[in-house]
Amino acid sequence: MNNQTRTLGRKFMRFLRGELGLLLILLLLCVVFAYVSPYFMVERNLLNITRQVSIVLTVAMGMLCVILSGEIDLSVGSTAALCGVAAAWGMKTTGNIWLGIGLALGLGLLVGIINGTLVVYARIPSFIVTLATMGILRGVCMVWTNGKPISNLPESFSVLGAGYVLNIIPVATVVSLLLVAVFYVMLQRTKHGTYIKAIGANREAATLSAIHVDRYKVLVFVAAGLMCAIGGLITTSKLLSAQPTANVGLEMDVLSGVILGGASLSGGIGTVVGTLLGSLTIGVINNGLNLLNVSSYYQEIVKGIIIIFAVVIKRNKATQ
Amino acid sequence: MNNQTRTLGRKFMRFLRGELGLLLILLLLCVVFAYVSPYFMVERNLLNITRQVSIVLTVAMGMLCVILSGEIDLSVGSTAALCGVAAAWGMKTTGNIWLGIGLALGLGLLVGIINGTLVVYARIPSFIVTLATMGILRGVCMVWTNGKPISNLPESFSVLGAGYVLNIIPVATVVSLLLVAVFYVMLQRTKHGTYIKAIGANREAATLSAIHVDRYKVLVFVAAGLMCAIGGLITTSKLLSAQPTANVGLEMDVLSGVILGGASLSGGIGTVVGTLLGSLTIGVINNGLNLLNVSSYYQEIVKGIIIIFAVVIKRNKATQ
Amino acid sequence: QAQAYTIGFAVSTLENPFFVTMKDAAEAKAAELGVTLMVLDAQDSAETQASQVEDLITRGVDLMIINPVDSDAIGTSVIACNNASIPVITVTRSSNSGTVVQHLDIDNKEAGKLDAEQLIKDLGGKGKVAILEGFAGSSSAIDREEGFVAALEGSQIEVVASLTANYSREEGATVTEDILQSNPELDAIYAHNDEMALGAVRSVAAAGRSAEIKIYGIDATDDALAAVESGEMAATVQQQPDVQIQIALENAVKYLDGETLEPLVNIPLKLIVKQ
Amino acid sequence: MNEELILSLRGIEKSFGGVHALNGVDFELRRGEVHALLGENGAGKSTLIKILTGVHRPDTGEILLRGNPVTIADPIDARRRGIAAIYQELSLIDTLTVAENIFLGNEPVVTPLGVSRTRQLYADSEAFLKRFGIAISSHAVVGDLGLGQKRVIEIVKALAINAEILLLDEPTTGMSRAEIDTLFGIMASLKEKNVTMIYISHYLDEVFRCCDRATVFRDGRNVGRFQMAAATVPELVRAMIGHTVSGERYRPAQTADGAETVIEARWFQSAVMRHPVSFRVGRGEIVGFTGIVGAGKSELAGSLFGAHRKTGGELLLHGKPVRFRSPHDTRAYGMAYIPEDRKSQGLILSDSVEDNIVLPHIEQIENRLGLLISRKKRAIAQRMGERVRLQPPDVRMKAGNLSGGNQQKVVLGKWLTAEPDIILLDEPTRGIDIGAKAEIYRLMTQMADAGKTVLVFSSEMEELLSICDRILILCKGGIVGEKQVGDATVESLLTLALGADCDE
Ligand SMILES: Nc1ncnc2c1ncn2[C@@H]1O[C@H](COP(=O)(O)OP(=O)(O)OP(=O)(O)O)[C@@H](O)[C@H]1O
Ligand SMILES: Nc1ncnc2c1ncn2[C@@H]1O[C@H](COP(=O)(O)OP(=O)(O)OP(=O)(O)O)[C@@H](O)[C@H]1O
Ligand SMILES: [Mg+2]
Ligand SMILES: [Mg+2]
Repeated sequence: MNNQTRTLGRKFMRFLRGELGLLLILLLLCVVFAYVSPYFMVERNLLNITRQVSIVLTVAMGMLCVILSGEIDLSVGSTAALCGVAAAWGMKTTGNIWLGIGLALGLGLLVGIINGTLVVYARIPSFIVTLATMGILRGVCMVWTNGKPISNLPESFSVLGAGYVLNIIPVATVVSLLLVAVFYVMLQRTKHGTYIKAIGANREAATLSAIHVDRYKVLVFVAAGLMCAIGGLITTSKLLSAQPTANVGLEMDVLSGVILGGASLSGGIGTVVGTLLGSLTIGVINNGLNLLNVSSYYQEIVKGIIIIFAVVIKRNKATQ
Repeated sequence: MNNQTRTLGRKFMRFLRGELGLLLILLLLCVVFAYVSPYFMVERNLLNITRQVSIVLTVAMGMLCVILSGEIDLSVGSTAALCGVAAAWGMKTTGNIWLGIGLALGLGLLVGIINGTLVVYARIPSFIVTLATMGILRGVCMVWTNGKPISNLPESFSVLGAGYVLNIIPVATVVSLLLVAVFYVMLQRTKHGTYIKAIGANREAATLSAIHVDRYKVLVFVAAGLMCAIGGLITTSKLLSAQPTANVGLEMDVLSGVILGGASLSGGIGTVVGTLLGSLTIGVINNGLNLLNVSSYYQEIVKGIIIIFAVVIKRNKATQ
Repeated sequence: QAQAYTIGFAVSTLENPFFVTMKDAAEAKAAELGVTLMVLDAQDSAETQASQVEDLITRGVDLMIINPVDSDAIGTSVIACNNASIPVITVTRSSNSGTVVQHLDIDNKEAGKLDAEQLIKDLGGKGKVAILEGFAGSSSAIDREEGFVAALEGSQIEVVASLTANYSREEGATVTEDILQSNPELDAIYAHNDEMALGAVRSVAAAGRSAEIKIYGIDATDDALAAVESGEMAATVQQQPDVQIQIALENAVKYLDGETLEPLVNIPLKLIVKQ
Repeated sequence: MNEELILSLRGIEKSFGGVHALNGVDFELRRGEVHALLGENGAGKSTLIKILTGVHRPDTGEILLRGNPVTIADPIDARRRGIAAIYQELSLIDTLTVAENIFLGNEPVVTPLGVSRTRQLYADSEAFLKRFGIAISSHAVVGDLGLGQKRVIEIVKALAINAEILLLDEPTTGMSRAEIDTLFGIMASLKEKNVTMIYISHYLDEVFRCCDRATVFRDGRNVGRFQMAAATVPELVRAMIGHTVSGERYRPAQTADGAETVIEARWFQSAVMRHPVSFRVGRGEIVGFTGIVGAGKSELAGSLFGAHRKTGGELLLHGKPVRFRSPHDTRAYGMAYIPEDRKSQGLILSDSVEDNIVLPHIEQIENRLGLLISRKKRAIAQRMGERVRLQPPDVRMKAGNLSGGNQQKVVLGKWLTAEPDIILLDEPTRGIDIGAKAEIYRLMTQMADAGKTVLVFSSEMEELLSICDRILILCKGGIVGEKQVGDATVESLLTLALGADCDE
């Protein structure tokens, strides 16, 4: 009995230490923004934010797997752009939306396999592999499109990035939250998630525990590649145009969300809920500052300060 | 006797495994470029390359310390820009070059202390701290200059970035190599270097070995801040104008050099000579591809492929 | 003897369709003139551009066409060319020091002014406009802002929001979403380039406010021309990057053949609205 | 016992670079026996285990499993063949919970997509833990546990696999008699189920209690096989190290009456300690602290050294109150601390032995300009290597490549070099062989004789009885008793350590 309650209490404490702290920060930010801007706490705007973060959130799910396994993927922005270009090219060439989508997903898969293989079998640090593929894939985008956007895509493709479910909830929001749910189950509730975390926390011990370390390492890059493909599709659909220069710097936005969500760059630590909250927090800050029309010079300053405060407050909440 | 030779042999092997591999790659690249371009293997061009990498190299020395201690500094680009702006402002306001330089160094020091303090005493992951300060400092640059470059600096200030020693060796080259020498001695030959590496390799063991972990963590950020100040001074002097948008993306260039030089993002591993060779390798690739008139779209692709090959060859050299 | 010429072209960025068009035209023209062209992309970094000019000097080009990232920062590089006796032609942005044999100017302030005038006309001199800014601190963004804002003086047009979207279509779309949220009443959006304007077009359409909000851009890229034609955008300003570089290359060859050049050529700007 | 050979090895050789870890080993294992593997530190015992689990591949030689030649590709393959191991170094994941660790790579109930039945997982894990009588929650994160508790988890993890052949590499280090008895009980029941076991230990009494046969290794080859029923201790020791070691006390017990008090705790408590403690230790004394696994020995040791924030009471050195904000502050007092976990707390595994040894007192190898002299470093490290009998005696080797016992010797050497005035040792002889242990006890007594103060924290009560002057007993974080060695026996210490009355 007593044991039971202690366990529950401890569980709650652990939750507090991680996600609840961030949740409080997020709510606090929302309250502040709602106070200073009448346009913030509007259903429509809140849904808007979820659509704005949908790309980062989707890619962040893949990145979280990579980070949990102790690696990093800098190529996510280029991969997303390339997949977007491939989708647009496929749609324009074949006239079939689904072929375009399939091509994008296939390419994402391929990029993941290449990254993973170079990391695992050629034993090159993932930072270097993905730095190289980041450049290579961006170059391929540029060569493929000759540096110019591919436009005039079929209007019906815009559903993914710009459409609504029930006339109010953005499709992109629904898609990204579904993916979050899938990754939540995969990472917190299946052995695969446990294995990925184990590999990142202590690779040697994971090997000794009869885990297929190499296979899982490739797998996380494949997950990242696929999520990039979906992210690229959302971007392309939103603009109804594939930009070869799309998603430049996406890796930093995604990493920020993941790390703000409590993940550790050295692997083994991080949660889906944390990543969700981290990405939302950054989205809310961006949106709120834009609504307040804070000049771009000051936005960066204010954003930096908010992030530092958020982490400090979260930490202190945790140790209370 | 036999023992002596074996020792020497083993020493050589160890050297091979690390730096010589990269040195061979660098030489190989030079031979290839010299073969395909008559303009490459010219004294003047080679010295030029050393000047081109001098900024990255200088900042890389600071970054190496940070990486060795197990942290990361994403704010180097913004810090360098801010210090450049500060120097230009100081020179224009006081008319005295040295006051400008002093101001830049002072600011670099201050940024280092702030970053270090937030990491150590507020216990925020360095990725987040420096991501935040990256934005904050860039914003400060913009606000300070109102987004416009500060130009018309005293002509004599251009010696640092554009001048020559003995009419042929760039001053920036000399300065950066002197700094490399200083860091070489500091990191390989003094207790400070040993401590920094120990902290990065195993923080707990270092703490229990009665090393002042916190103090050294702040110190590495201070070193990074100071090197950024010098990097910013070289940039400003080279252009004889301080750009608030200068050195965007410098963190990636610097990290690439450091990691290609064999350092590990998780800390404890990395050498000054490796970083020197890594930075030079990237500089040589950039220069060679420019001389060969490789189109910029293909440059990224070729660069990525060369980097992957370089690491694979280096690894195989090492295991032979 | 034209075959013997090697001309360097240091372009500020190829991540922007405007300069991509310029590069494509340059390559076509160079082939036509029979000169060897070396194009180097500085990716919007003044520092990189300085290094690339060094490389072009090393390469021993006969003449250099520079599209500076920054007018001040390019000065030392132009002086270096002068010292190496390599003639320099600048396009789009000038150099504030050193000597160039010709400058082909695009007046970005003028471009902003043209959009502003059209906007005043379209709105009848009264209304609310939001601005999407280019890269913070880039000279084109600063000039396009200045020209636009100056031309609004005296009208009853109010700038209700001014935020950066970094010349990117994606960010243009995202920032516009936020602007639409905080401005239930908005009559126009002025973007420092067409990419951001096209992003705004998507967000405005998604919000179902296409009828009330007019969108203005600069550059006249292919997508923007189509958007103006279809009525999604109200106007864009043609700066004719292709014409500009064609003239630059022709003049380069003329100069190398011994002719003297006019120090300044103004490329005419053209406001594009629906026919 | 039947005579069927379940496993036999023929001519196994394995070398790492220049080091011959195994040099033509022949080894036979009969179904259902418990077979001891004995030998000095670095003899090659762990290497053999790792070959059997596919971590290393032999250079030459043959492995016959149930009569068929096999190659064991990796730990996954080994597990498929029914081989499981408790490794000498922990193979636990600090960031996962106890239950997740126990069933890592061996999830009992999963749906086809790999979704775990979490409740079942935790229930199963509780059941396993209960068998050990250890009060660890299945939900606890392993990184928060003490080393001894981790060892228990490691054992449970291997037992959960249901292997046919179980390899136990020094499973009892850091455990008190109470946990060891439980382990032996479980081993006996496994033996009834005809599970075959290889048991590695440096404690011969354990070997006599639980093993049927023993094979002795020396320099990577087997030098003798014994039936335990017929073997004697001196016989085994001679086979292992070539000479015998005496087992009696290392110095006469001293009383500290009248000696100057060097270290004194008054209701001292830190952030990680569950109760305040008070005690005093005088100059020239060796005082032991003992208790069962999780009793709080390591918490106390670390706290005294300033590794945890002080929350109450006072710590006095030489009669003056001190406050350590970090271990760095202990330098001024000539204090040294040998942590229990050599891998995560004691060593930088990627560095060489010599770098590790000089780290805490690197000033000794500086010249006047503050530059480090590698010649001096080598000299110091080599001298220390000889004192602790490092094997192989090459101080340029990477610490991570040494055998477990030798790593422990490096940790000891690291601090003994500093000639500290006050030394705290936490489980100092973990994994150290009989020969070297005697040498280390001699070093400790020498220090005490020279007027230094020695505090030993150990779950091994026999060890404390043979070197200490006085023993304090910890239970659930508090000091529950004190004994002069003269009046203490293992049983009396254990009674106090387990004491039901230590709950307040
Ligand atoms: N990865 C490795 N690289 C180099 N040498 C190694 C490696 N692993 C083991 N060795 C060497 O092999 C020899 C045997 O080591 P092993 O760990 O098998 O000894 P052990 O008998 O288990 O000793 P202990 O009782 O100390 O645990 C040692 O000399 C050790 O230094
Ligand atoms: N009731 C409890 N409350 C809080 N923490 C506990 C409790 N019981 C055990 N622990 C944890 O158990 C660990 C064991 O402490 P410590 O390592 O000091 O024990 P020890 O006596 O050295 O045992 P060993 O090293 O053999 O595990 C500590 O990390 C402590 O946090
Ligand atoms: Mg061993
Ligand atoms: Mg302990």
